[in-house]
Amino acid sequence: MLEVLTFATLNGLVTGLLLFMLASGLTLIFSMMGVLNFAHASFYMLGAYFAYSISLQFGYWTGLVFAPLIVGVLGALVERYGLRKVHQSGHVAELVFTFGLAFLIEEAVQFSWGTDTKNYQTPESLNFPLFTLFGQEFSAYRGFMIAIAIAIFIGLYYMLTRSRIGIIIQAAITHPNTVANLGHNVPLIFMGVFGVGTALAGLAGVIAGPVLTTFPGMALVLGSIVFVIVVIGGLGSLAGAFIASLLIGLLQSFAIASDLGMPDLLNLLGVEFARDHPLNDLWTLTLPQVGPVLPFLLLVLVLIFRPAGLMGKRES
Amino acid sequence: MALLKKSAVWIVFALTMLILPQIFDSVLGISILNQMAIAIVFALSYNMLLGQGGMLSFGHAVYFGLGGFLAVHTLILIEAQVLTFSIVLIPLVGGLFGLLAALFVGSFSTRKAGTVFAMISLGIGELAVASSLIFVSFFGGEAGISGDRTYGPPFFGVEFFQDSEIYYVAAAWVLIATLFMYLFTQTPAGRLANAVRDNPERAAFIGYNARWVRYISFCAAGFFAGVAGGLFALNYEFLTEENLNAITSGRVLLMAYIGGLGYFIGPIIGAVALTLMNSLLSNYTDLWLLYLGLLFVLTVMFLPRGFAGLIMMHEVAWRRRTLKTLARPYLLTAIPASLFLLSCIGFIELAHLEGGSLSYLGMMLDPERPLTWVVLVAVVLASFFATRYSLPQLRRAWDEANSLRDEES
Amino acid sequence: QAQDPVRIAFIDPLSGAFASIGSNGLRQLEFAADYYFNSRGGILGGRPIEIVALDNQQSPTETQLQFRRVLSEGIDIIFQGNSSAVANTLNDAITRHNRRNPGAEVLQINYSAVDPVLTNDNCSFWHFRFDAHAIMKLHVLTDYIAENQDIKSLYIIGQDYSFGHVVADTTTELLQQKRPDIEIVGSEFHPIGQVKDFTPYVTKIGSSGADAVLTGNFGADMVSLARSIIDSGLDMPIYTFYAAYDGITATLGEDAKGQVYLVHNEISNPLPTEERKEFTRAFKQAHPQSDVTQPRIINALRMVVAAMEEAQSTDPYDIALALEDMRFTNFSGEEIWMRADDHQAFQSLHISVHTDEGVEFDADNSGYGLYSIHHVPTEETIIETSCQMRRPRR
Amino acid sequence: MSILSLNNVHKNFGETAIIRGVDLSIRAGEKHAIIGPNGAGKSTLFHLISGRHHVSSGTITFKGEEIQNRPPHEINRLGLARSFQVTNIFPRLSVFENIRCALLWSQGYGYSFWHLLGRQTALNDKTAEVLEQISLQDRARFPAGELAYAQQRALELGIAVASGAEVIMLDEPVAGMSHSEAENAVDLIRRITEGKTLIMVEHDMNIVFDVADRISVLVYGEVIATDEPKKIRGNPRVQEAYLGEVVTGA
Amino acid sequence: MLEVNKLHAYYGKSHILQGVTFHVGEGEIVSLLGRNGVGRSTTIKTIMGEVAPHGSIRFKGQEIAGRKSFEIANLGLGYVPESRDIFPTLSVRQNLLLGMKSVKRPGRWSMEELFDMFPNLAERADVHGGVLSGGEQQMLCMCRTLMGDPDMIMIDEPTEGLAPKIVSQVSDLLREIADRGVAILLVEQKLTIALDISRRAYVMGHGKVVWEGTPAELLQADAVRAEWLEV
Ligand SMILES: Nc1ncnc2c1ncn2[C@@H]1O[C@H](COP(=O)(O)OP(=O)(O)OP(=O)(O)O)[C@@H](O)[C@H]1O
Ligand SMILES: Nc1ncnc2c1ncn2[C@@H]1O[C@H](COP(=O)(O)OP(=O)(O)OP(=O)(O)O)[C@@H](O)[C@H]1O
Ligand SMILES: [Mg+2]
Ligand SMILES: [Mg+2]
Repeated sequence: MLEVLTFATLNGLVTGLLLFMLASGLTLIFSMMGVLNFAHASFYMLGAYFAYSISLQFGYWTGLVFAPLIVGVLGALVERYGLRKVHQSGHVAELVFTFGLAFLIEEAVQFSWGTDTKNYQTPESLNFPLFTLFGQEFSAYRGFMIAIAIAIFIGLYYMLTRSRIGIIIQAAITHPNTVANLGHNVPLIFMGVFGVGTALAGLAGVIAGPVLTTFPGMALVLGSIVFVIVVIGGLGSLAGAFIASLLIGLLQSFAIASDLGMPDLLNLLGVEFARDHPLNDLWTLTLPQVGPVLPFLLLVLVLIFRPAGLMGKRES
Repeated sequence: MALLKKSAVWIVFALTMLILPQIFDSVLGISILNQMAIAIVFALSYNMLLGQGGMLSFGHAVYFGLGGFLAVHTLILIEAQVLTFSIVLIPLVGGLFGLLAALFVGSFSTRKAGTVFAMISLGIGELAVASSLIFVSFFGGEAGISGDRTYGPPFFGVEFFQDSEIYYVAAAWVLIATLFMYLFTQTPAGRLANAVRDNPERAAFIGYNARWVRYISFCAAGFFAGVAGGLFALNYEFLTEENLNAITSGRVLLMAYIGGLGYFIGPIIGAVALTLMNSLLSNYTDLWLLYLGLLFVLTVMFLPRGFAGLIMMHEVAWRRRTLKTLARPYLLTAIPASLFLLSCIGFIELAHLEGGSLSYLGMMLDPERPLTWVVLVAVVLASFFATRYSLPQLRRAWDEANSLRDEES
Repeated sequence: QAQDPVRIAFIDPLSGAFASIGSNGLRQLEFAADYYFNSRGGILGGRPIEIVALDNQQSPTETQLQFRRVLSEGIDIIFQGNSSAVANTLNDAITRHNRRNPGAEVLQINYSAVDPVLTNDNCSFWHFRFDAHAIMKLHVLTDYIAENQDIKSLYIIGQDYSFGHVVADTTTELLQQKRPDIEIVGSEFHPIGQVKDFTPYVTKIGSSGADAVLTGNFGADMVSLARSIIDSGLDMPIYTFYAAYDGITATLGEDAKGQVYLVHNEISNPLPTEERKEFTRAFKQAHPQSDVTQPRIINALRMVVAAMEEAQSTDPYDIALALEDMRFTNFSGEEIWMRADDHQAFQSLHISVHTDEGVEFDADNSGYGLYSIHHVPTEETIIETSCQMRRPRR
Repeated sequence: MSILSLNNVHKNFGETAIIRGVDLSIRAGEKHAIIGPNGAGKSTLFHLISGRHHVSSGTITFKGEEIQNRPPHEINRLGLARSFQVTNIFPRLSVFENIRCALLWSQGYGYSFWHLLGRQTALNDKTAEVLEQISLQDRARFPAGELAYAQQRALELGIAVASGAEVIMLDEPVAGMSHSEAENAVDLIRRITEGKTLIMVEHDMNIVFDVADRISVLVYGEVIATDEPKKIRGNPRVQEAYLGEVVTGA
Repeated sequence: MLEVNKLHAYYGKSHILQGVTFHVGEGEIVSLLGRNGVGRSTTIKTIMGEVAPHGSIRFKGQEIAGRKSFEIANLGLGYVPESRDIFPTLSVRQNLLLGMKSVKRPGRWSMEELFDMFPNLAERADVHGGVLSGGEQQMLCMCRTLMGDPDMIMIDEPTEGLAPKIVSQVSDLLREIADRGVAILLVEQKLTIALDISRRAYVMGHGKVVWEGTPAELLQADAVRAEWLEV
C-alpha cells in the first residue's frame, strides 16, 4: 500500500511538474495577452526537435540552452508578423490563426525531420538512478526535471509580481492605445511575452523530449491538456496553473495506480451483471482506463461550479 | 412579385444543386457533392453558434456524431425490421438526437459565453470521444458501427443502391435545413442571439435572459448538426469515433471561419471550398496538409472576414459598376503573385523530393543540379518583388473604384 | 508498344501522423512492382503494373472518399493495411458495393490489418489477408512464453481498443491452457495515443512483480512504454507485435538490447535466401533511409499477380478464385498458403529479438535490428475459423 | 402613490459600505432626479434597483412586489427600464435592430423562433416610430457601433424607453453632449417619458432643475434630502455637499 | 512647445481634419473650442499618433507626425482621453503606476501628492479601476497622465460627468498644472471654465481652425460665438 502511495505521489508530481513547464508559458500568453494559443504544444514539439538536432552535433546541454532560444525567437517572429496582424480581428481570429499554425508546425516538422520517432536521449551525465525505492529506480533526469520546473515557477512568479510588466500587459490587452499613450511600447512587450512564452514551451520540449519520446504527434497528445490546466487553475493565475498541474498529475497517476473501477463498486453494492448485458462496457470500466480523460471531466465540473477556475479572478 | 424576388436566390440555389450532379456525374463527383452537402449543413449549424451567437465551440462534432450514430442505429433497426420507415427521414432522426444531446449539454454550458463556454465544449468533446471508445457496444469502438440504407421501404421506387440517389435526398435536406436556418436568423430568437453575442448584459435590461437566448441557439445548432450527421450516416452508412472527435470539430470551425462568419453564406462557401481542397489537393501532393495549414494562416491574416468577406468587399464597386476597372490591376498583380506561389510550391516540393526528379508544370526539375535551385530561387525572389511592386497600383485602382461613390452622393 | 497498365490502388496514410508507415509501405509496393515485374517486361504478356497511391490519413472517412475515387478511376484492386478500423470499414463498404453492383466488383488486399474478425465473423469473398491475424500470432507468442520456465508471472498492457482487448483476452485464455501456473499479475488498458508519460503504468508493472510484459502497442505508445520500462531499470522481457522500424528501433537502441521481442510473419536476420538479400540490398540502394519492413506487401503483390497470370484475367472475381488455395513460395523460401475458407494466408511465424548481434540488415540505419530466434512452421500456425463465406454466384 | 420604494437599502462591496441605508419612495408619474457628488453611489443605486447588483440588506418594492436580488430581466419585464452611464448598446446590430430587440419582450414575442420579424408590421412600425423620436431614422441601417458618440447616447436612450416601461431610469443621459444636443435630448426625454415615471441621475443642474418634479440628494451612500427643486437649491447641506459655488452663477 | 501645421486626418473615407493649424507655447493653457463633432478630439488623437496624420506636427522642435504613440508620449506629451479608459481589472494604485514612464526617475508629481489632492482616490486606492464611479474615473485618468511627468498635456473634456463642486476642483488643478510649467491643450465643452482658465483659445469649425484669440476677445466676438459655438 505504502509502495503504491509513494509511487503514485512521486509519479504524479513528476507528470504534474512537466505539465506545469508547458502550462507556465501558456498561462503567460493566455492570461496576459488573452491569446488562446493553440500552437503552444507545437512550440513545445519544436523545442524537442531542435534540441534533438543540436544534441546530435553538440550534445544535450547545448541543446538545452539554444533550442528554447530558437523557439523563442520563432515565437517572437510569429507574433510580430502574424499574430499582431490578426489581433485586430479579435480573439476568434487569433485562435483560428494559432490553430492553423499548429497544423503548419506539425506539417513542417514532418517535412523537415520526417515522421519517424526520433532517437533523442537523456544526457549521459544524468543517466544514473538518483535513488532506488522498493526496487525501482528514480532517475536523476527526473530529479532534474523537477528542479527546472520549480525554478521556472519561482522565476515567473517573481517576474509577474515584482515587475510592472504584468500590469502593463494586462492593461494593454483591453486598452492598447491608452497604454501606448502612457509611453509604453506595447507591441514590443507583446512580442517579448509571446517569445518568452514560446521559449518556455520550447524548454519544456527540450526536457520532456527524451522522456516522452520525440515524434510528430507529441504536440497533439499535450495540446488540449495544457488548456485544461490553465483554465482549471484560473486564467491569469500562475499559482493556479501550478496547483492545477500538480492536481492533474496526481489525479492521473492515482487513477492509474488505483485499479479500482465499476466492478469494485458493483461488488460493494452486491450487484452483478452478465457479460452480455448491454451496458457491459460501463460495468467493467476501471479508473486506469479513464485516467487520461479525468482532467476533462474535472474541467467541465470546475467550469460549471466555479467558472473562474480554482484561483482565477476573472472569467474570460 | 416581391415574393418571387425574395425566393429567387433560393430557386437558383435549388437549381444549382439539381444541375451539378448532371455535370459531375462520376462516382467521385457525386461523392464530393455529397460531402459538400453534409459539410454545408454542418458548417451552417456551427455558424449559428459562433457567427450568430458568439459561442466558440470546440466540440460541435459531438452533436454531428451523436446524431449520426443514432441514425446508423436506426438504419440497423430498419434492417432488422424493428422499424419501418423511409430512410429519407433518417436525417430527421439524426437531428432529433443532436437536439436531445444539445438540450442536455446546453443546460449547463450556455450559462456563460466566452472562454468558459469554449472550454466546456472542449471538455465535453473529449469526454464524448473517450466514451465512444469505451462504450463499444453502442459506438463500435474505433471501427465504429455500420448500417445499410437499402433495407427501408423504397421511396417512390428508389432503393438507394447508389450514392447518386442519396445525393438528391441530401440536396433536399440541404435546401430545407438552409432555409430553416436562414429563417431562424429572421426570428426574434435569432436576432436576440446576435444581441446577446454583442452585449449579453444589456440584453438582460431589455427583458431577456442571455442564457435562454444562448440555449435556444445552441439547441437549434445541435439539431442541425445532427441532421448533418444523419446525412453522413445515409451517405457512408457507417460512423466512427472520428466523426465526433476534435478534428471534426476543428474542421467545421475552420470551414465556418474561412468562409466568413459574418455572412449567412460564408459557411456555405467555406464548406464547398474546404471539401474541394480536401478531396482534390491530396491527390497531387503528400504535402497538401502543409499547404492547407498555410492557407488557413494566410486567410486569417489577410482575409479576416473570410472568403465571403472578400466577395462582399466588391459590393460597392459592383453597385457603382466600376468593377471592370479593377480587372486590369487585378491581372497585373495576379500574374507575379501566382508565379510567386507556383515557384514557392515548386521549391517546397523539390526540397521534399526523395530521389528522382520532379515533374512540375510540364517541366522536369532535377534536384541534383545546382542550376535548378538557382533558377527557382531567382524566380521566387523576382516574382515576390514584382508582386510587391504591383500592389500600389492595385490599391490605387481599388480606392478609385470605391471612392467614386463619394463624389456622386 | 505500350500496353494498358494493370492498375492497383494503394490506400493508406501518406500524410499526417501515421504517414511514415504508409509511405514506407508504398515504397515497398512500388519497388516490388518494378523489381519483379515492370523491369522484367510486365505481366499478362507485357502489361506494366501501375500503383495508384491514395492517401487516407488513416481515417475511415477519408478511406471512403478514396474508395469512391478508386471506383471513379475504374480500378478494382485495393491494397490496404494500416489500422483494423480502416480495414473493417473498407471491408463493409466493398462488400456492400459489390453486392449492389454485380459485375463491377472490387477486391481488398489486406496486407497488415490483424483484427481476427476480418477472416472470421466478418469474412468476405472479396477480402484476402496476407498477414497472420492477432490470435494466430498470440498462439505463437504464448507458446514461446510457456516454454520459458523463468516466467512465472506476466503483465499485459495495451491500448484500449479492439486489438488491445483481443491481445489481453486471448493471452489470458491461452496461457491458462498452456501454463496455468503463470499468473497474469496485471491486465491494463490505456487510451490510445493519450498517455503522456508511461511511468505510472511502469511503476505499477514494477510493483506487480511481473517477470515479463506483453503488449500490443504500436507507434509512439510502443516506444514510450518500452523506454519507460527500461528507464525505470526494470530488466524484464517485453513481448510485442510492433516494436521495430520507423524510428522505433533507433530509439530503443542499446538500452533495449535483448529485452524486446517481436512476433511476426517474416523472418529477419539472418536472411534465409540470396533472393531476399538481393532484394533488400536493391531496395536499400534505391531508398537509403527506408527498410524492407513489410515483406508481406511484396508477397501479396506477387501472389495477386500469380493469380492474374493463372486466370489470365484482371477481373477481381477470377483473381479471387485463383488466389483461393494458392500455394506460393516467397523470396524467403517460405511457402504461403491462402486458405479458401476464410481467405487467410498462412506461413511460418517467427519471434525475433531487438539486438545488434548478428544483424546484417539493420533497421533505421541504427546498427540495431531484429534477429529471429524462434520459428514456427506453417502447419502449426493454422487455426480454425468461424467464417461462413458467402460466395457470389456467377 | 409610490410605485417604487427603497427601504433601508444597504450595499457593501467587500468591506466598504457604498449604500448606507437608503429610503426612497418614487411616486407614480413623477420626474425624480437623483444628484450627488461623484462616487456617492447614484449609479450603484440604479444597479441595485435594476437587478445588476444584489443588495446587502433592505428591500426594494416595485408595484407592490419585492424585487431586490431578482435577475435583471425579470425586473425589466415588470416594467422598469434603464439606460447606462457608460454607453451600453449592441454594437454590431443595426440601429434599427437595437431598437427592435428592445421592443420584443414588451410586444409579447418572448423567445419566439416561429415569428418572422420581417412580417411583424406592428412591431416594425413601432420601431420606426421610436427611431423617429430619437432622430436616428436616417441611420437605421447603420451598425450601432459606428455611430458618433452623441448618436450612441441617443440610441442608449431609445433602447431604454422603447419598451414603454412605466418606470424609466436614466443614468446621466446627456453627459458628453453639447449644449444644443443636450437641449434636444431633454426635449426628447420629456416627450418620451410623458405620463411615465422617470428617475434620472444628472450632473447638469440646469437640466435637473428644469426637468425634475422632485430631487433626492445622495451623499456618501445616504439620502440627505428629498424635496422640490426650489427647496433643494436653498438647502445649505446640499449646497455644501454638492453644489459648491459654481452653480450659484448658473 | 507644440506647433501644428496644416494637419489633415481621415476616418476611412471621411475627411475629418482639413488643415488644422495652431500652436501652444511653453506653460500655456490653450483651449480648443467648437461644436460637437467638429474634430477636436480627432485633432488630439492625431497629434498623439492614434489617427494617421497628414501634415506637420512639431513638439519641442521635433517633427512627431508619423511617430508611434509611445514615442510621442516618451517625448513628454501627455494625453487624457475623452473615453477615460481606466484599466478595469487593475487597482487604482496600479493604474497610477502604469502612468509612470520609469519607476526610478521622480517627476513633478508623486502619488502621495495626487492622493492628497483627490482624497476620493486615496480612499479607493486598492479597488479595481472598473468599479470606480464615473467621476472618480475621470480624476484617476488625469492623475495617471500626470504620473508620467509630461511637459505638456492634452485633456479632452475633463469635467464631463463631474459634480459641480469637483468641476471647480478640476479647474484649480489645471491651473496648478500650468503653474508647474506644464503646457495644457484643453478641449472643453463648458465655455465658462475654458475661458476662465485659458490664456488663448482656438475655435474649430468644419475641420479647420476658424478663429483664434484671447478669452476676452471671444467674449466680445458675439458673431463668432453665434456661428461656431452656440446653436
Ligand atoms: N463593484 C464595486 N466594488 C467596489 N467598489 C465599488 C463597486 N462599484 C462601485 N464601487 C464604488 O462605489 C462608489 C459609488 O459608485 P457609483 O458609480 O455608484 O457613483 P456615482 O454616484 O454614480 O458617481 P458618478 O456621478 O461619478 O458616476 C464609488 O466610490 C465606486 O468606486
Ligand atoms: N472612429 C471613427 N470612425 C468614423 N468617424 C468618426 C470616428 N470617430 C469620430 N468620427 C467622426 O469624426 C467627427 C469628429 O469627431 P471628434 O470626436 O473629433 O469630434 P469632437 O469635436 O471631439 O466632438 P465631441 O464633442 O463629440 O467629442 C465626427 O463627425 C465623428 O462622427
Ligand atoms: Mg455614476
Ligand atoms: Mg470629443
